[in-house]
Amino acid sequence: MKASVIVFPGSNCDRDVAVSLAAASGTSPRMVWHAETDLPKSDLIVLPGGFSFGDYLRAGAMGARSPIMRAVIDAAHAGTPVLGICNGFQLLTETGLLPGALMRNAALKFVCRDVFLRVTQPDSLFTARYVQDQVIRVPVAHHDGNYFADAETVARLEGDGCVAFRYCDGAGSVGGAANPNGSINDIAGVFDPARRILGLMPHPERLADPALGGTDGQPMFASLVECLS
Amino acid sequence: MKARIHITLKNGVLDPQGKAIETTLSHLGFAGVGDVRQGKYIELELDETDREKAHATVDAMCSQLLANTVIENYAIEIE
Amino acid sequence: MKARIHITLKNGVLDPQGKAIETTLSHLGFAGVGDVRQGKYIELELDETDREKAHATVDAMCSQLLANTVIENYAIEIE
Amino acid sequence: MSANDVEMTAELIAAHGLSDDEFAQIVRLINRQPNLTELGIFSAMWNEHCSYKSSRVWLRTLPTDGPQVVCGPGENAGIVDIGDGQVAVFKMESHNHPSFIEPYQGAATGVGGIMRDIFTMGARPVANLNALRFGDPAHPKTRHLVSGVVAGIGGYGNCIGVPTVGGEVNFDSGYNGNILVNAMCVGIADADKVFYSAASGIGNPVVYVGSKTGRDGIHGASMASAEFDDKSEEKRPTVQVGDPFTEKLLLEACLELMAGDAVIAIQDMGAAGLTCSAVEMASKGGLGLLLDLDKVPCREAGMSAYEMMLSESQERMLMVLHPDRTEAAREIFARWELDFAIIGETTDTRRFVIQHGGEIVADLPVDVLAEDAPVYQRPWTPTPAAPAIGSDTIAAPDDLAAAIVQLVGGPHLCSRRWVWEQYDHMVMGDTVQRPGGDAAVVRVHGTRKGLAATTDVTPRYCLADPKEGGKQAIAEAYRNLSAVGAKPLATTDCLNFGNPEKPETMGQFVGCIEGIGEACRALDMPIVSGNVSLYNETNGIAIPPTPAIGAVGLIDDIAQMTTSALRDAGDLLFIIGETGGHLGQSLYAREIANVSEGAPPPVHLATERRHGEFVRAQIAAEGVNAVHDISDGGMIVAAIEMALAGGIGCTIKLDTGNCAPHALLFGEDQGRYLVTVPAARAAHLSAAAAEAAIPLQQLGEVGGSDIVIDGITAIPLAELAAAHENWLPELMRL
Ligand SMILES: Nc1ncnc2c1ncn2[C@@H]1O[C@H](COP(=O)(O)OP(=O)(O)O)[C@@H](O)[C@H]1O
Ligand SMILES: [Mg+2]
Repeated sequence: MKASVIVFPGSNCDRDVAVSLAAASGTSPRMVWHAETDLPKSDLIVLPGGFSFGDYLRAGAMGARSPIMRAVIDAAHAGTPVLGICNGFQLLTETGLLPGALMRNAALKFVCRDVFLRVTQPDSLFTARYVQDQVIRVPVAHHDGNYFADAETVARLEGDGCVAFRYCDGAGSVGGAANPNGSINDIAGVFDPARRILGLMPHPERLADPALGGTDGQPMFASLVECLS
Repeated sequence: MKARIHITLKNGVLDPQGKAIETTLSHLGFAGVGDVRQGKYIELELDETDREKAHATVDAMCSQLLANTVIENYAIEIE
Repeated sequence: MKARIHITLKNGVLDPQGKAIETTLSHLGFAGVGDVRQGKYIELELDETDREKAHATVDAMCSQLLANTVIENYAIEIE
Repeated sequence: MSANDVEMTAELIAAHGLSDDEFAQIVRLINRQPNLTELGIFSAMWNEHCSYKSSRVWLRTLPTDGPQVVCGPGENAGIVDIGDGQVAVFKMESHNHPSFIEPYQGAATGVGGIMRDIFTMGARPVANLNALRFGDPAHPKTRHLVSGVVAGIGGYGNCIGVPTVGGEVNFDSGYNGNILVNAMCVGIADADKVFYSAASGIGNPVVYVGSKTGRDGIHGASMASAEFDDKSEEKRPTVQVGDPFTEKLLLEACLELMAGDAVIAIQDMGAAGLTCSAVEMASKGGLGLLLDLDKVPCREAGMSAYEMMLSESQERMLMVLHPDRTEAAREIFARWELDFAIIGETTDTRRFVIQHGGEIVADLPVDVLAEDAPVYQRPWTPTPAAPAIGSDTIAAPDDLAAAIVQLVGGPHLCSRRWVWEQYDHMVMGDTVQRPGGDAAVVRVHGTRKGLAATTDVTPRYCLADPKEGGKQAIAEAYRNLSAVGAKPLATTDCLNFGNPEKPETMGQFVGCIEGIGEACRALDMPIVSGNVSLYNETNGIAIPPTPAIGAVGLIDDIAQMTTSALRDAGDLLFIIGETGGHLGQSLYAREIANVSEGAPPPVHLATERRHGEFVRAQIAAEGVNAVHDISDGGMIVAAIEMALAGGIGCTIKLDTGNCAPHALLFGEDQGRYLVTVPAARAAHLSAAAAEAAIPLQQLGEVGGSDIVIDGITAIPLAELAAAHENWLPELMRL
């Protein structure tokens, strides 16, 4: 699997996700600087976490207008899978590749902790190694992860099976205090209709190594390697 | 010319910051406060002397960058 | 009554957001843009019919909560 | 007469924080009256913050050497060897006054400043810590300050992408008017890629990089050394606003540049910005410097030389480069969209010459600025010895269970989760021990090694007995590192005190330094960097003496790291060390029994060392399941913290032969640890302890969902968890 990780000024989980991709696939991904206009041929494009352009103005707003994003959008439209984690999810909504927007957390504070997710859609190249309604533990670390979309869009996402993960507690019960940011319908990650683009706020790359205290994020990288190699 | 831009959340979009401000104001003892909405206010200088052109330029800036039109409206004043 | 509040950084205070917006606008091809400053814009409704009183109340809200008067100025309009 | 040639009035001199004697000294040394810019430069260089004029004679007494030390105090940060051609670079620094005036930006720029100290030396920052002291939780300002400081630390560290993994938080009315915000950063570099600040060569370009210069924080360094009065909040000096995004670019650009061979010397612009950094580079290199201020990138029009020399705009660096590498360097900074300007050159004159608008606006001897700063042997009176009070004079609680819940669910011992969940403590993918334990541990990227870091000090001990308090701070840091299995390497300090011109305060300072020095020697933890913050005083009331200690240790293989979480039901719980039931200055005495007199627990350094070595040996032998040191709140609090971390209870049997239960439970005797081992391992542990002559006693057993004190009380873990977790969120609720 040849993956390309897009690096923006202010990205800070680019190395972290590259480590997870390399561990899963055996090959280091290419790191592509935001100012490039050409994207090398890639089986997977990853938009990493961090604070592209400081998250100034709005999280992901300025990165979404970086030169490389034209190529990313074109590749996505042509069917190249795209994974956006945290700031990457924000970038995906800012470019319109995914619907909705990520607003300030309802509690207004940055939140960094492990959350539980219920896998709502295991039928995708990202989630094939999970099973329906599996409960996994993955960390979040964000200030603007409060997913919002209008009622019609949410209904469409739900109806088309485009909700990938929902926040839940350790026992799998969705919502309430388990939702760390106020996201509508407790949504933690969404797909495009073809399920070839995934944006999610939690960081699977942060729990994909036993030394870090868990490996529930690892199957996402394993799924990608399996589907894309 | 100077442009002033107001960026506000669309109706129907929940506003966590506005809501938090409202709660805090009531804790601070300010009664009868409602509908608090927080938006952005941007000022900038433009090398342009034609009002119409300036307006069109700023409009393009707003739709391309400054506002997220999925959730936000914007209003422009040119001075 | 409705109050509109503009909160802006004091002169001389660094505005990293404004600076970053300015750079990005120029990358997007908008030439001749300068002095970009980002502030906040807050709207709220008050249960109050007296303009003077409304103004005084909002002023108190600003100094106590809404504005960080160490680095920000604020301006109030009552409608 | 230009604006620079103003008359040196008494007011002007005083406004620059210089005494009449100091001014007279300046005139004598330069043989004339200084002009305004020169006065500003002197005020910056001779100020307490830069010159350490009150503390220097005492700092010299601290141990700074050891086989592990690559670079001790005097550079931007200290450096220790961590093997395999790698070094750890670390330092702690205060940002107290700015954080009181504008908590978010003050704390944020504190974090930005300490990270620059680390990457200036060529190290990539890998961990941030912060030691915070706030006033009484009920004080009207406290909540605002807590929320602003924590948000500011997170706002900066999260954005730049360095994990904030540890620290401490205290509440005490002694900090009502002067909060303390001490930030520590740890970085990692290759031993052969370390950079220093001494300029060398003649005619080499002096290069300015980073953000533009504005009128920020002019007189910040002087403010940091001035006492507060009620008016200082109204004066509202120009506050520096942090720009973490620019710092991230600066970090990446500097490390990219440093991978090559362009850099001769580099120094970040911190307190007193351009002045301090330029003078230090010249002085350390034994050179002169010529600066042309017309070349300095400015954010505002019409800035005077005075303003440029004293501006504390953030995210800036000064470098001396090899002339033939300058263009390549310029390209790197251009790619990162940072300002890059050649603003001067090195000279052989040993003079600091500033040009502005074609005129020479300052011309001063470098050595006078850097080396002839006054050094004071401030008078001091030793702190009267606190009388040791017997535990029998401190009453038992009416309700033991209630007292325990009150302590664990109160401001001093409650969970700090509300704080560290606002910090990204996992970014960089190497945090192998998260906040909440004894020390945080980050893996050295790409290796099996781990760096452990902690910050510690118990100000109430220092207040009662500065020397024992100073020793205890080092001893606790030593224990925290040992408890995770790390070999303590070295120490950084941030010495926060009141007005040193008062002999009592100076006496506290001297006492603490003596204790710190003695402990560092005994425990092989030399001081490699640090910072002094004096004049933490409002309306004549000083903070409690607070010498915050930051320490770093090394774990050879993170597979051997331990945590404090109780693990398996049936594991046996042991206590290492002698329990004498010392209640003087304990949290129990203060919070429950309302007794604030008494001597703090004595620290036996040789014992600390033996116990620490024993604990580390047991961890290395992979025989123990959990370890926690005993500190604030005593043994019962340590046991509860272990139980809460593991989500499993335990039963404790007290041996009340010669001590009352409350003294056994809450006593704060030093040199102690709790450890758990599988039952099958117990005999081995006992034998090892006997052989090493280490006091070891079986205390109880792991299991159940309560904390049971056999025959006395049982408290459900759930109740303790609620009390422990809820206090801070309740305080901070909107
Ligand atoms: N300001 C802070 N930032 C990050 N972590 C903190 C902070 N304050 C406390 N912690 C963490 O909470 C835990 C408990 O702190 P503390 O009670 O000071 O520990 P100890 O008594 O073992 O020194 C530690 O892991 C510490 O790193
Ligand atoms: Mg500690």
